[in-house]
Amino acid sequence: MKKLINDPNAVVRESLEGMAIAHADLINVHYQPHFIYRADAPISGKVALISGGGSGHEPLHGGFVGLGMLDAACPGEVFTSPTPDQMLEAAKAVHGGAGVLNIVKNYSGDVMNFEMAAELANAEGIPTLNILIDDDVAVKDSLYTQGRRGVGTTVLAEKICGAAAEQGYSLQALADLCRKVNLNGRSMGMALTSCTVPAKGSPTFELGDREIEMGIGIHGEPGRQRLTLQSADDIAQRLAESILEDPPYTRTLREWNLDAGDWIEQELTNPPLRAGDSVLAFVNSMGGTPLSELYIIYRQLAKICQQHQIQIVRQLIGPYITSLEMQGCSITLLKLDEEMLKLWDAPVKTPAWRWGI
Amino acid sequence: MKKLINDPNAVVRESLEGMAIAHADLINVHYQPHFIYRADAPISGKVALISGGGSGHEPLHGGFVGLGMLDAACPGEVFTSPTPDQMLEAAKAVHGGAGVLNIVKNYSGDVMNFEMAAELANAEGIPTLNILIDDDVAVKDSLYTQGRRGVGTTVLAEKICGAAAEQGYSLQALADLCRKVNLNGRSMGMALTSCTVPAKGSPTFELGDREIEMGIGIHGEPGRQRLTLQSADDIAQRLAESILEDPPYTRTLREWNLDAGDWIEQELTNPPLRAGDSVLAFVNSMGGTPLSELYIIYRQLAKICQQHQIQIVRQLIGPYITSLEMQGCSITLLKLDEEMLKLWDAPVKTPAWRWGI
Amino acid sequence: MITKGQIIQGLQAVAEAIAENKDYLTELDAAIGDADHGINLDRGFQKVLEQLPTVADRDIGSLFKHVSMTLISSVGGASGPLYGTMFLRASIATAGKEELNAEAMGAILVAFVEAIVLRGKAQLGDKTLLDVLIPTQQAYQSAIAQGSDFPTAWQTALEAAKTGRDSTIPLVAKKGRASYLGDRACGHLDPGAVSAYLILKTLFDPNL
Amino acid sequence: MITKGQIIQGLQAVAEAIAENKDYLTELDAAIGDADHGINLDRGFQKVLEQLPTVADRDIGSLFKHVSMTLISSVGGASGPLYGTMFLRASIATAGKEELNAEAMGAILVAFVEAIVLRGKAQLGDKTLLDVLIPTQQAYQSAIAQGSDFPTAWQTALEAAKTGRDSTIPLVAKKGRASYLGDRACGHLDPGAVSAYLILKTLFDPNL
Ligand SMILES: Nc1ncnc2c1ncn2[C@@H]1O[C@H](COP(=O)(O)OP(=O)(O)O)[C@@H](O)[C@H]1O
Ligand SMILES: Nc1ncnc2c1ncn2[C@@H]1O[C@H](COP(=O)(O)OP(=O)(O)O)[C@@H](O)[C@H]1O
Ligand SMILES: [Mg+2]
Ligand SMILES: [Mg+2]
Ligand SMILES: [Mg+2]
Ligand SMILES: [Mg+2]
Repeated sequence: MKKLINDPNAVVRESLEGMAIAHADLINVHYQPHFIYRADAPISGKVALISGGGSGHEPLHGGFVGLGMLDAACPGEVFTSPTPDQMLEAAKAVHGGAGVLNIVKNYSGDVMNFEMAAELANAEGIPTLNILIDDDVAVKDSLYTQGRRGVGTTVLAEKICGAAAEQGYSLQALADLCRKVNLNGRSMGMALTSCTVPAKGSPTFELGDREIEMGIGIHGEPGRQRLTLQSADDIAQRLAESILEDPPYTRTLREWNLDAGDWIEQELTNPPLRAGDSVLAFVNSMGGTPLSELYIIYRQLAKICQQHQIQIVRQLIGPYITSLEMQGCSITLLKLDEEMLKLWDAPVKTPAWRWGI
Repeated sequence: MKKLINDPNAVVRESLEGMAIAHADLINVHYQPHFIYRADAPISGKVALISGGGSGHEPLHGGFVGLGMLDAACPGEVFTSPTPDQMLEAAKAVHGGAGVLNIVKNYSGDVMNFEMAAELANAEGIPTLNILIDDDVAVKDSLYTQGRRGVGTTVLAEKICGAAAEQGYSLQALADLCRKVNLNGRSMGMALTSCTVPAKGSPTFELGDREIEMGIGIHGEPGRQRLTLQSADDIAQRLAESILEDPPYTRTLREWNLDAGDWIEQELTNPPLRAGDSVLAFVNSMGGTPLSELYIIYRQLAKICQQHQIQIVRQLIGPYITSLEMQGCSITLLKLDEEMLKLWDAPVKTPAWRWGI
Repeated sequence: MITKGQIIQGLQAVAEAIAENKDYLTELDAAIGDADHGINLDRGFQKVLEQLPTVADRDIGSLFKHVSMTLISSVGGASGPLYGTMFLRASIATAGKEELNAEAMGAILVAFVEAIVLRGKAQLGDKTLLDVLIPTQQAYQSAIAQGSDFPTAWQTALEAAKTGRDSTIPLVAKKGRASYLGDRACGHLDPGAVSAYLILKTLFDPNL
Repeated sequence: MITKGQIIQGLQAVAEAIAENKDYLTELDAAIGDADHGINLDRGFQKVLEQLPTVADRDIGSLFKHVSMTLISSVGGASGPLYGTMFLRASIATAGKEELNAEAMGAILVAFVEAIVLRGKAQLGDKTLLDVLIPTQQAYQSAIAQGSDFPTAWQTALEAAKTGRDSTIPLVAKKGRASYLGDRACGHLDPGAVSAYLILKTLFDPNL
């Protein structure tokens, strides 16, 4: 294993220390439990937006803490969900009196830890809701699996909901918006190479010189299918068509109900993409794939969207939700309405993302 | 070779096509000869800032075309300097009547091609100056080598001079500023892995499982020295101390003289860094190294700067000047004065870099 | 009868066993998950080991509560809330106890199963640690019902646990990360099932 | 005497020879440079080959001018301006000529050397293509001065070119990318020297 690290078990901590020194104007870092929070938190009267998950996906989530995005991010060990005490302490640090929304990627570990955290926070009098992101079309059914994983749409939800929180959305309105973003976002990813978890020291899986994994998540895990290497155009086409041709997706999700003080189950359905829709197209690097290759993918994606009469009105291209140094990419298409579009364009100022200010 | 590409020989072209579609609001792309230029060019009365070099360093230079940075970028083949006709045509497209400044990285190919381009442009009545960036302290002498290579300081010079051009600097003033940035910037880089030029199809060099290259450039070439793998802290220390302890560096550089209509040679010296100096600290990924590792490097860099009583007043951390998918990093320290600091903070809006607007 | 002292020794032995099997559990997770199960559990049980002296004078319920809190706040991933909730529920079942008789042991096994159903929404056959816990609980219960003494019943239960562990090999996973692999998960042991068997066997060893 | 027809055949042969040696030249550049020398030259000489029919009726000076412009605008890197300038200077030395006699050949070799000194600021021993060009020019000049006929002088010159090429092996590079390697460049042929020998040998073949 060759990495720019010191102790494989201190990677998360030392990386946080680096962030804290580099971005002292924007963020603070709390250690044990670990969380990153806005330097100006708590902001009185604003709903606090929190997210988190395993480390190794940088800049997600810590790089997105700041004005117009997250109030706090809770990093677990590499590819390991954070623990409930992190989310609870983060909530206490950033709660400005208007409640807390947790954006949670749908992985069993994340869901369980964030559910425990929400139970604890609500019990301590901090009104807390969790919204799940489950946008990965590689997972076809929800009955015989953990349900779709949360991937690229998470980034977009953090940006859009972050802007809404900044503009004064109530807790319930913010949760509704976040759910809407999730129901309109779809992603699909692939890997050219595996990646190496520092504490393990060797690649998670082995791929031959002419093999690729289609339908991967973001934890260096193998995908749904192993294929022989294809051209960028063919890969873009496979990814894009999995998304464009994805039928309505129905599943049952748990959300906390503030009145009932308990979890309720809701059946929710993603509407399919249709000709005439306006989308945000997001081409993401898994970490080790250079920007130039993402543009080759984007080029083909734009063609395919045009063929399907899907209009790309905004784009995001780069490494935003990664799996360490893995080579590969994912595509996310988020169907936009006026509300989401306006919030997307709103100013943001975080360590990894800044515009309009 | 596993890459997200179609034809290894069409990588540059197809990547440009993707950029053109993605960023039609900011840039246009001209093909044959290839150059990327601001959608609102030429801007009357503004000095046009042009840069270029081999491809494979993305986002440099094409990702930096736009308000507050470059007017045009000329991409060569992967790791191959562009040809003079590219720079000449780009100059014609963006010249707003106030002259053209070319920012040139000091590689023999880049220097020769940009010198030919400047001769041609001046002959066609476009007042054109070239400023060289030669900031790589890995190269010790200039007498027995091509002189120091142009690396990380290039990014900073493009940002700072781009802001100055936007604010109305004259051609000569802009050239003077760019020379000042170069004389105050120092860089040093290292590689954990090699990278693969698409047209070649196999890695440029082979590194053992516990070997690293110190003192590399940005073209996937081997470095000055091969060492056994070290901790991030030791690597950061080696890189930082090469910069901090670099003595005054004197060499002769050629610049075009508008009055003489010919090249003149100038002896120039980089002042060393001293206790009390304020710097911009730039930790750059060579492409395949994840952000989390850059922060571990930054953490140690900040400590070392503090020990040397060097104050970091601005930072830049991420993949800005890369070597395809190479893993590794470089450190650049740029000594800032008030002028550079103000220009650094000015608004920028390009495909890869945006703030303040 | 298992005494509090045996439980403390059992917890130490679990921490050792997990440390010894850290790489093995992680490799199992690499095959159908994300290569961290051994690392996760080791982080948690080392913390447990470290803090054991500070709680050694408490009753078994308090001990389990402490183990639960330590696991919940240090393991993370799926296994943190799962093992954490298992010990939390077991701590309620053993509140105030200084030793475990056959009945208390039965209550612990029921608590373990309930914890995973509640927290993980898993069922038998989903290729999770539940495929160890349910057969263990059932075998134990029927052995006791048939009049076995505690050591014999526990021996029977552990055999069922081992069979349960191995039963995960051919299964398609329906919960956790392995569920994303579909058929590709078949032919592999579930890492959680392996750690569950290891923990049961090591923690409640009447011969300690 | 080399006729215009032979030069055209020579240019075709150069394009073929570079194509054949593309990977070899690139591998040489991988060792002490950036792994593109063969790719660069091949891109340029394929362009030259493609456009040859459109300029086949011109004089040698115009032919060389065209080759120069094509190389300059399609090769890039260091070799683009270097070979481009070599042919540009050679085109001035051969303006209007339909064939090359011994004297014209001498002028071309001088032009080649001057081009590299001017454009590349290189000297003999810097481990560049100049280490081929200078010995070639000198050997040719003294052979002619000593009364050799053109084919014999050219044969002598080519032997010097080959020796010049191989002389780059032990050298530390002082120009180009290889100069950054310091001692590590020793023991490797300079890719530019190899391509220069190949081009000289192939382009001016009196036996064509
Ligand atoms: N929803 C669930 N219900 C029951 N067990 C689960 C569930 N999800 C995961 N598991 C168990 O957790 C184990 C994986 O744990 P671990 O690797 O530590 O967590 P993660 O999957 O978050 O990386 C699986 O082998 C499985 O036995
Ligand atoms: N300044 C120079 N003067 C003379 N020859 C040079 C100079 N710089 C480079 N060369 C020659 O160019 C060759 C490399 O060409 P090439 O690989 O095509 O360009 P690049 O180095 O830009 O990748 C070297 O082997 C050397 O012979
Ligand atoms: Mg995990
Ligand atoms: Mg090159
Ligand atoms: Mg795991
Ligand atoms: Mg080269």
